[in-house]
Amino acid sequence: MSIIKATLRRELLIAFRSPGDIINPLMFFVIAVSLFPLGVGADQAFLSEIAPGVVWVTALLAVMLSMDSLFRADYEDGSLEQLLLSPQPLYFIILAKVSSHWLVSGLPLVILAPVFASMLALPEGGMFPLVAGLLIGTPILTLLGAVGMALTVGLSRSGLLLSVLILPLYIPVLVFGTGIVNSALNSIDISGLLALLGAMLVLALCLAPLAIIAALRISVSL
Amino acid sequence: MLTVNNLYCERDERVLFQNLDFSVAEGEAWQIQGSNGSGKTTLLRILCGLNDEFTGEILWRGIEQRKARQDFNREVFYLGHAPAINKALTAKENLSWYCASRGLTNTDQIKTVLNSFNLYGYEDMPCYLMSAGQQRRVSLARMLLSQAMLWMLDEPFTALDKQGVLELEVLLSEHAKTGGSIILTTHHNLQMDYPLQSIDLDALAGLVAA
Amino acid sequence: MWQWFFKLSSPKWFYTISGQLMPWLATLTTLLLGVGLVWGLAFTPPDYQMGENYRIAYIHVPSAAIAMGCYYMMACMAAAFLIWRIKMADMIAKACAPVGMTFTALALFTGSVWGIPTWGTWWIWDARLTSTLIMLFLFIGVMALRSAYDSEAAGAKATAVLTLVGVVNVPIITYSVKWWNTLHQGASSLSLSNTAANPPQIWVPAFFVGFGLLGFYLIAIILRTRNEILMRERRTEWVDEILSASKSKGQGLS
Amino acid sequence: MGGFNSFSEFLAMGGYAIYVWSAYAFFVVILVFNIWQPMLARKKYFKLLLRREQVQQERAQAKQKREDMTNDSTS
Repeated sequence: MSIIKATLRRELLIAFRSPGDIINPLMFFVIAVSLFPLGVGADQAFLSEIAPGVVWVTALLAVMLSMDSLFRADYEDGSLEQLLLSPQPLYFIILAKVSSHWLVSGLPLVILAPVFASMLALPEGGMFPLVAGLLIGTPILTLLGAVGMALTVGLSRSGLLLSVLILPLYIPVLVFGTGIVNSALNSIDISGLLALLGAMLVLALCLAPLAIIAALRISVSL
Repeated sequence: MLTVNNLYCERDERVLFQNLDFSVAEGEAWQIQGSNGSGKTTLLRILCGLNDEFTGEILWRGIEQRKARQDFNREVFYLGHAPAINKALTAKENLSWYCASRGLTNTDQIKTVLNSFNLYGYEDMPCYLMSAGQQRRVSLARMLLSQAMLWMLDEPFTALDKQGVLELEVLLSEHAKTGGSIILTTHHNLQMDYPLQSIDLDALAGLVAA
Repeated sequence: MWQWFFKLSSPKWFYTISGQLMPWLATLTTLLLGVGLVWGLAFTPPDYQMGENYRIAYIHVPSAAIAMGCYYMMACMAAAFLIWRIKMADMIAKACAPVGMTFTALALFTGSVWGIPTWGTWWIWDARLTSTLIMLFLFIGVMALRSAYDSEAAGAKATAVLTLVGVVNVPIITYSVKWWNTLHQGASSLSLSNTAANPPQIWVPAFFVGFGLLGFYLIAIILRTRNEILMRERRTEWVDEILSASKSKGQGLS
Repeated sequence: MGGFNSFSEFLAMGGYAIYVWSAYAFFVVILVFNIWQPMLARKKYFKLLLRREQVQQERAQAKQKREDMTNDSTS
């Protein structure tokens, strides 16, 4: 459908014209991960033990922090109103918007994660499960974050509120994401867990856009 | 086309309007009048479906507006206070997404329409480099591209210079003459060669019963 | 059936009926709680494993269950509000959040106090305690969102959407925490250790406390909902009558 | 039935007194809070409405007085 293509094109163009929105969450991820060894010490054995958790938690926070650029500009310049008045199926427009946001904020994290995981001495065997988990998990985080962002975009003081709303909902993804890595390191089969995470992604893909649309309608009516 | 029955809306202990009935037919131009804060913008947003804090009935071609959402959105154009222009994008990029969002493939028209709004040469200019008046004209260009029957315009004359105001007035009467309809709010003294009907919100206001 | 449904959605009807129901509910709740607590605290034999400490479970288990139920109730109300635009449902949902939060806090507190002699520490990442903690976060989020909105109507709708998103997540969260707990081989869960091993004298009082607490929960919800009705319907004639009646009586609490 | 042989034994809770009683104390706090808070809110709300009515009456009276005075001066 042409509206999906057009929306992807528009969002990616905007993202590449204001690269700060792409780079800042990445920089946050990079710096926050580097803080951990400084805080807990450089003991390789200990670092390798906490590596999956550290990478996942910082990736999760980075995704959440990147959400602000998803609807903020559109809300402020009125594009959101025009979007909601579009005769095209909103579900797909929103899906395209969120997907393009993931492409510029989530995907770079997935690509960068192995570098930082190996800096934290994550054993070789944990690398694929980490990346696979992030690849399936970060879109869920983006979708849920988009719901929270849509709910708070109309409010003037929304930064911390977003984290209060969204972080509890991120818990299952975190649990299974790190669980996948730890299971693999204990040589437990992870295909079932990946499938579970995949099922959660499908559920989020089906339901989150509906919640986002409802939330945007509320925010625009303010 | 658009029929409003017994519309009622209140805000902050104040009735903005009550028992509001009117019907906009093809080829009619309506102006919503009222003092500042009388709810002109609220009424327009209710009519176009952005605000649902009201009671009463809004019918689009006989069907309730909420149920006829897709048809309604296709045939209605809404211009709000905000320009709905992304400043990082060029005029052409903004408008081509707009066309796609309305399911239109008339992208070759974008250039012609921009020219008719005196934006020749600005197609590929990022919008942050344009003046407020030029940005406004990009927003207004959507009006022609939308192929909508009913135009709902909230203060369309802001930020336009004298020439722009004149051109917009001509555009509005042309739209009405060719069977289109218009509902607008404005503080500007309209000089249109077309009969204008009006809704006075000040007369419909009141205090909420204690 | 539908008539009943629409009656229930009328604030006036709710206010009148709940006012009539209140004395009965209060009496029943006091009786149940009184009997259950005295029985449970004083007249049951000690647990064969945990000694007298298990008596905390009489209040911990029902409060945790009610907190969970409260979230589901809030979600049902949110759905009713979004789908049928029943304002009454939103008022009840609004009342649910603080009540549910206090019950969650109660479950958490009693759980961790129970844990001190059992685990040697007040907090342990036990599956049930952890999911109760997350439940607390969800309630806080719902309340924070509502209070962040200036507009009552918009805040109500936004909260309803968030509640529904949360309720889809609750089972997933519970399941994930349980799974996570087994992965990390956490401590045994907090409950009446083994109902079958204990004589009925131990768990019969639990029913009394449980139903008593349920009654109390309903009272707390009704009290808050009634306040909300008086505030939102203040311009209707019947509320005006109630208000002026209470004025003539001085400080009426009827 | 099991239970306790004396009241002091009941209070001691087999050495778990501090845990059991603090849990029940918090339980009572929560119960009281859930009743007391809405009651207080209701009282406050009624007071506020009463105050509003008083203000309205005072203002109406003041207005009346002013009008009377202007009427007196013109007549």
